Amino acid sequence: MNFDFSDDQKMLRDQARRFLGERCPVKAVRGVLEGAHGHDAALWKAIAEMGWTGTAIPEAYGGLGLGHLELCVIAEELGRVLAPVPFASTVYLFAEAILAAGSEEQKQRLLPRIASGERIGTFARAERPGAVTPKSIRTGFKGGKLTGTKTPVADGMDARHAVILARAGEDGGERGLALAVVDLDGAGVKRRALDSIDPSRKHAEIVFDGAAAECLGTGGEAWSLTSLVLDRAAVLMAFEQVGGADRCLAMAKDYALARFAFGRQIGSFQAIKHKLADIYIGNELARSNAYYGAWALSTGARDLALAAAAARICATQAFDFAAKENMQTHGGVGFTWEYDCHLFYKRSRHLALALGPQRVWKDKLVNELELSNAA
Amino acid sequence: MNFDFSDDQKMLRDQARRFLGERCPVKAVRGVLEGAHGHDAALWKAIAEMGWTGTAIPEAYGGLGLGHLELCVIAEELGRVLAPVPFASTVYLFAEAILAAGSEEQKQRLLPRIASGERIGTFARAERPGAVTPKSIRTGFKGGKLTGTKTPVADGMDARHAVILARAGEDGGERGLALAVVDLDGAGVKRRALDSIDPSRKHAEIVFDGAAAECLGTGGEAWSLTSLVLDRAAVLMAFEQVGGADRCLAMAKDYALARFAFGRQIGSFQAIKHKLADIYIGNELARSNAYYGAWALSTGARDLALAAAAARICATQAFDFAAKENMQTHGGVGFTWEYDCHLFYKRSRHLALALGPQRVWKDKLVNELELSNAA
Amino acid sequence: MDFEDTAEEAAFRAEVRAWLEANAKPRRHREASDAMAVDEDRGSMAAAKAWQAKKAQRGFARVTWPKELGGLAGSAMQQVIYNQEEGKFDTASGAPFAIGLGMCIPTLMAYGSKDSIERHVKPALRGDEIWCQLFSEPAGGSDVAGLRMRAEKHGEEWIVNGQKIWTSGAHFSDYGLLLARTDAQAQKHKGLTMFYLSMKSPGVEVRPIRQASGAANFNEVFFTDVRIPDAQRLGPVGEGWKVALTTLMHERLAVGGGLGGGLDVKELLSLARALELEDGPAIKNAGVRERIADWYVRSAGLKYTTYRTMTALSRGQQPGPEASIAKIVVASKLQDLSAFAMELEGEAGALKGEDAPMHGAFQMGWMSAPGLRIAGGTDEILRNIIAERVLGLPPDIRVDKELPFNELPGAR
Amino acid sequence: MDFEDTAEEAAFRAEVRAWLEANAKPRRHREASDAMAVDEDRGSMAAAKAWQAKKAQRGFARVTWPKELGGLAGSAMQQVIYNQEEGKFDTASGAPFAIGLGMCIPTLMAYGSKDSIERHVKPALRGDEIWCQLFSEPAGGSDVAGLRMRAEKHGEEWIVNGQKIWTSGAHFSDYGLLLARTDAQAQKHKGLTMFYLSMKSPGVEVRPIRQASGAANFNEVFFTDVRIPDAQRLGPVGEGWKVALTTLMHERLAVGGGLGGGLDVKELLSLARALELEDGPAIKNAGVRERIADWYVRSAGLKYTTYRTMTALSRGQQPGPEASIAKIVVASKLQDLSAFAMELEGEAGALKGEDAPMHGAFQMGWMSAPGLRIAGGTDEILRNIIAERVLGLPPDIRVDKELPFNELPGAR
Repeated sequence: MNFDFSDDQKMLRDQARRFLGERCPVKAVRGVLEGAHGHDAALWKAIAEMGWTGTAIPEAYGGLGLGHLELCVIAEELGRVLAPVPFASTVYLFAEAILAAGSEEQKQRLLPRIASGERIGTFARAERPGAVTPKSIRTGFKGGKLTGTKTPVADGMDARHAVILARAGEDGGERGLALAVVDLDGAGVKRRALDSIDPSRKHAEIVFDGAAAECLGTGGEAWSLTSLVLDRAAVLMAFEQVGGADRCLAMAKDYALARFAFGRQIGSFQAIKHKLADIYIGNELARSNAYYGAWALSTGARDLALAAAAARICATQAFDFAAKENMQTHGGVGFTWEYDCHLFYKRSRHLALALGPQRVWKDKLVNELELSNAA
Repeated sequence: MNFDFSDDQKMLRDQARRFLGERCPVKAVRGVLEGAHGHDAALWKAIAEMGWTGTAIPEAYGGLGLGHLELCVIAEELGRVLAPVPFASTVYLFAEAILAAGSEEQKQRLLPRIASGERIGTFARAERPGAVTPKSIRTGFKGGKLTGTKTPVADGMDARHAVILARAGEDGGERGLALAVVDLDGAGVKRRALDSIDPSRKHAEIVFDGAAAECLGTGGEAWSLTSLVLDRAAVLMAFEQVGGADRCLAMAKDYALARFAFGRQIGSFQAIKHKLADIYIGNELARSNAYYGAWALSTGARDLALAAAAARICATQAFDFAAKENMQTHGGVGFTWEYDCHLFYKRSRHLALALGPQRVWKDKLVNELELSNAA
Repeated sequence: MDFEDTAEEAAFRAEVRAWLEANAKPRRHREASDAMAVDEDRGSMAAAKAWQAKKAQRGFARVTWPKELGGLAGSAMQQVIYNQEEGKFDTASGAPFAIGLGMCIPTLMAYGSKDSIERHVKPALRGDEIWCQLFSEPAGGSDVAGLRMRAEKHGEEWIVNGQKIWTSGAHFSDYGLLLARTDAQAQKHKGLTMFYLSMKSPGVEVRPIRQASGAANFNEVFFTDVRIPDAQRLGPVGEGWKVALTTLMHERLAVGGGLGGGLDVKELLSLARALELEDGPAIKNAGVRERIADWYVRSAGLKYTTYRTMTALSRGQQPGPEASIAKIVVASKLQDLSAFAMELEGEAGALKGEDAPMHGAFQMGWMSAPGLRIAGGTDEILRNIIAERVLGLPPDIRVDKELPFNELPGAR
Repeated sequence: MDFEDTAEEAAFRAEVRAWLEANAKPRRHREASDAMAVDEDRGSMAAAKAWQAKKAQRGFARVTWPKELGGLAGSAMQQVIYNQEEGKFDTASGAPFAIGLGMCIPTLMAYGSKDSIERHVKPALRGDEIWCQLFSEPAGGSDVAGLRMRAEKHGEEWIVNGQKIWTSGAHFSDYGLLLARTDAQAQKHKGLTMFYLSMKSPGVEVRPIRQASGAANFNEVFFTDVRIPDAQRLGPVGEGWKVALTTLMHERLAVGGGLGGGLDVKELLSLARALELEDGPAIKNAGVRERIADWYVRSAGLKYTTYRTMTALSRGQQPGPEASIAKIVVASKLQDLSAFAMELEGEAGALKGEDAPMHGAFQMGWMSAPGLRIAGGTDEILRNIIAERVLGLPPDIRVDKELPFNELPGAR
């Protein structure tokens, strides 16, 4: 039984924690939260110089060629400090999509610039409120041209490249879909910044009016390919959520020890003690599910979809609960702009909504259970 | 604003509480729980002598001709003491069904014997595990003869009369259904006692093999009639649940004051204080919804279905929570046969499952919301 | 059981209604998307003061107050009836005056000199003078009596230094009700004294607090050598806690409702009708329906609980403790229901304001819910209150009652 | 990351497996409907003792114990491996010996005389002698140290009077580990002393306790002038609490799993597949699917938490505190999942045993869940333990530490 990260991976985690402790203090997050920029460019540059953007990209394409376990370790630390950078959009989604479906030429052309941090990428699915389903996709991809609107697109203002889920064929369902790679600086692309609940991670509306784009992967597989990319991203994002939830518990605990009311540390009241115990329980369950997701991701196990859904659901629930009860534990000051609680509260919801809501993942999880038990 | 019971109704409540305090101690409940009989015959007789079985039955049919508000008041007290009698089956369901759909002759013949307590009645819908739907009804009612099996039937061993939801026509759905009144002592009826989670309220399997039965109401309306009867019964049963939940809170509170641990009353620990506060909150919400249900029932208001569903759902949730957390508050002894906590725990589940599970009522509630908002 | 007025109530309601029709416009139907707006100031302060003056002139500003103080010597139920009827009209908000008239002035009435009452009650009732309440401090939130603001007697004056926090309306208030520590050697609850002062006094500085939501509904108030005449002391020196309990008791008398900005099941229903999920309209999804039902029964339960409370008032009884459950239920429901709605909205749920569905109503609700769970008593404090005052369970073990305040841990 | 054994572990596993294949039959597939059965004694006591003797002979009865005491001086991981492998075979249950070998004998090893260790360890290991633990009392449940059983010294003997409760296996035990109060004037935790005694001693009376479920897995044990030689005292007089902490520490070392009789999501899935709801198969209902997913992630989370704990063991580290969360999660899940399943079953959910769907498995689970939430530490005590031992939050305010025991409220 060896269900834990290796010593090397733990060293990487400690290194990442030290590095981010210095380079990504809360004021960096506030800088982006209150500023006009979509991310902290200096931090992004530093992260790229560490090679993190290329962690799981093969050396042949300019990456470090490490595995996804190393990426999980980094993700947890990025989540712990709420790093205001387009890491998820670029690394978990765009790069993974190119790796999974790109032609050799596309990989050669795109991945090195991602690995180096020179370029930011994203993945655009949604077009309107509600569920993203094969039928809901209206953006057209015909004759190498994209036409339609994607909204909201995470990091849409900062990204240079995007993978677009679009409709290529006449079929109104799954089989009519295709994935297109588009240069967002190209002609026929208009972007508009949108207000986000977590302004440290911004969104955009992107309007395509005959923008030139290239096909990614073979048509007809676009939906299952998207689903695969989301599974892989879900595991990585679960580690960000676990990192954030962990930090919330630490904040709540520190405050409960330092704050006095009625002549006692508030951490001596069972209402607070049991609340924090419940946060701890949720975090432990989330961490364990995330570990299994990491194993499935790194080994390409057959039950990746099940593991990813479990990691996603459990981590979302844990971070949601930890973030809101951390705020509650702090009382009045926890609701002020000055204290950091709200940064985690906002990020927890941002991550809960990225990659699609719990409902979708729960349905997917049960689908997988039905298949596995059908055997 | 006059959203409370009248002084007369409150007098009736106090009288009922005193009466049941004397005539229905816990050992009466245990007597039925551990015995072979389906109910406490002496208590049933006494209750009938008080006229309660005929509370809402018009004087013309041998009842007291009081309203349903009076019946609600009595129901709450019966629930408070877990009265081991077939009151719900006989009064909320059988009598209400006859009142709602019976012919003048049927009312003349059946209701006086119900009002006097001489006869016990019940209402049988279920035939197998899962949902009771128009399609799920297989029991046939052709040429005045019933053929098929109903299980489980509450108070099925003790009842003399039953209203049976059966299939009369060829139509496999709602329109093929009919309600039949059958004498369970007649030929072609076999009954078998079943084991119940709450043996103080027993169930039976009833097999009909060409048993003679008469039609209740006009064919085709059987399903909506059943639905109406269930709405009315749900309000009354909600009061039983509120009474039971109230009693659980009182038990938990008394124990929390009397029991010492770590040199303190356990009621001084926030874990217990907040648990009991949550029970109180649930009970208050349930009581208020039940009151509105009572108003709708007694006035035949258009939103009876909505009011009944809300009363049913909220009272079920309150009694479930109060019963299980009362047990938890008592700790080890709460889980012994000797202490009374388990009697309430079992009854809470019995009532939660009678009249159909929460899921069905929630769906019905939202249907009503859709209709009312559609306006 | 019915929802009808008694004859007297009906008569009063007619009176109120006639007056409102003569003096205000009926409220236009409010969109779900504006649901949060009810919390906010409808119209400017000038409009608010003008409307308040009108109400005061007719005696409707505080129905229950004695006639000589500008009220109608009416019943609590009559006050409720007035509020119900005013709610149907498009009037300026009475919010700026709520704390002064609801808490500060009743305290002044109970402990103030005849002169101070004559001087202050009517201007406050007319809205000419606005009052705020200065109790909470950084060191004393849930534990109000833990406050540290020092007041020292110099001749006929007190000199006050320290900081207050969470003061609503301090920036537009003329007077403040101030609880300060006059003896740090005395036991925690015995060293406090109550005063009132002009917010224009030299040394008083008001700074808005920016909330997590971005809004600023509260203030910090800093006191530097602020001088208060001893004549503005309410109650004996050292008895401030007893006076404060009167104030706080008045706070709890308010009948619930309107909490949470009215964002509730109705709005969730409209959203669920509008959105398409994987398997069709959200409103047809069994999971969505169960959640709607769960929240509906809680909202309905609270609504009918309020009816029960009003019935008690209508029968001249004290409102029961039912009212105390409202905020606990509403705040968590608002938080959970909003988060759920955001998930129905999908990725668009991560947007806010006009970029989000329904003008960001649910995002606003989700962002304000944590404040609602804390302000005016945290969930935890309210559960303690229910357990102790309603159920009669023992208080928490107190370690801070016997020691001198300045020897308490954390008070150093 | 992988789930493979190290070379050493693999070798040990092979050894264990070979021995089991030679000495037991592989376990047949167990139906969901038997899920609760795993809690119960598989086969008679005779069979249990025979199997225990076989294991003891081979050293597998307690892998981690020193060779001279009948163990293999193996690692905790090796014990886990043995348990995993034995679980795949249809052997008699080791349950009757668990408390003795898991708690009582380790305490004896730590505090007993050389003679007593030689006399008792091996017979217990072989299953010839069964031990029970006599700590809890009606007056001391969550608060074990609140016990009142009096032990008075007369010459070289102690005379014991009082009552114990919640004693598993007392009716088939040969010896008992007994915590009693030897000084009522001393402070609560300082007046206790630990003994062991023969359950056959005159004056010991065992009565089964009937549980709410109808089963009787526990006993009350009454002591009337029971005489215990001073030589059977473990540790100094008045130091019983310190000794008891050793015992309880061993209780918590057990790695989770198997809790709740194995009734879990798998069984709920089979039920949901089998049942028809209003809108088709239950498994297709969105509300049902959400619940299944919610419970699955908790079960999976616990399973992988156990893997993490085993990894720590495998690396020779102490198991982390993760294990402490298992019972809190499992007990409430069992209660909620069972109640939900009963509602899926409809009116038939109100039946039990063979009359209920799936042989009443969910009814049994629902009926046993409240016990699981209480036995071996209530949900509330376990949350305190996590808050204090894992998170390092302060203990509750204690009012019972300084006073003499007989002056404590409630101890009178």
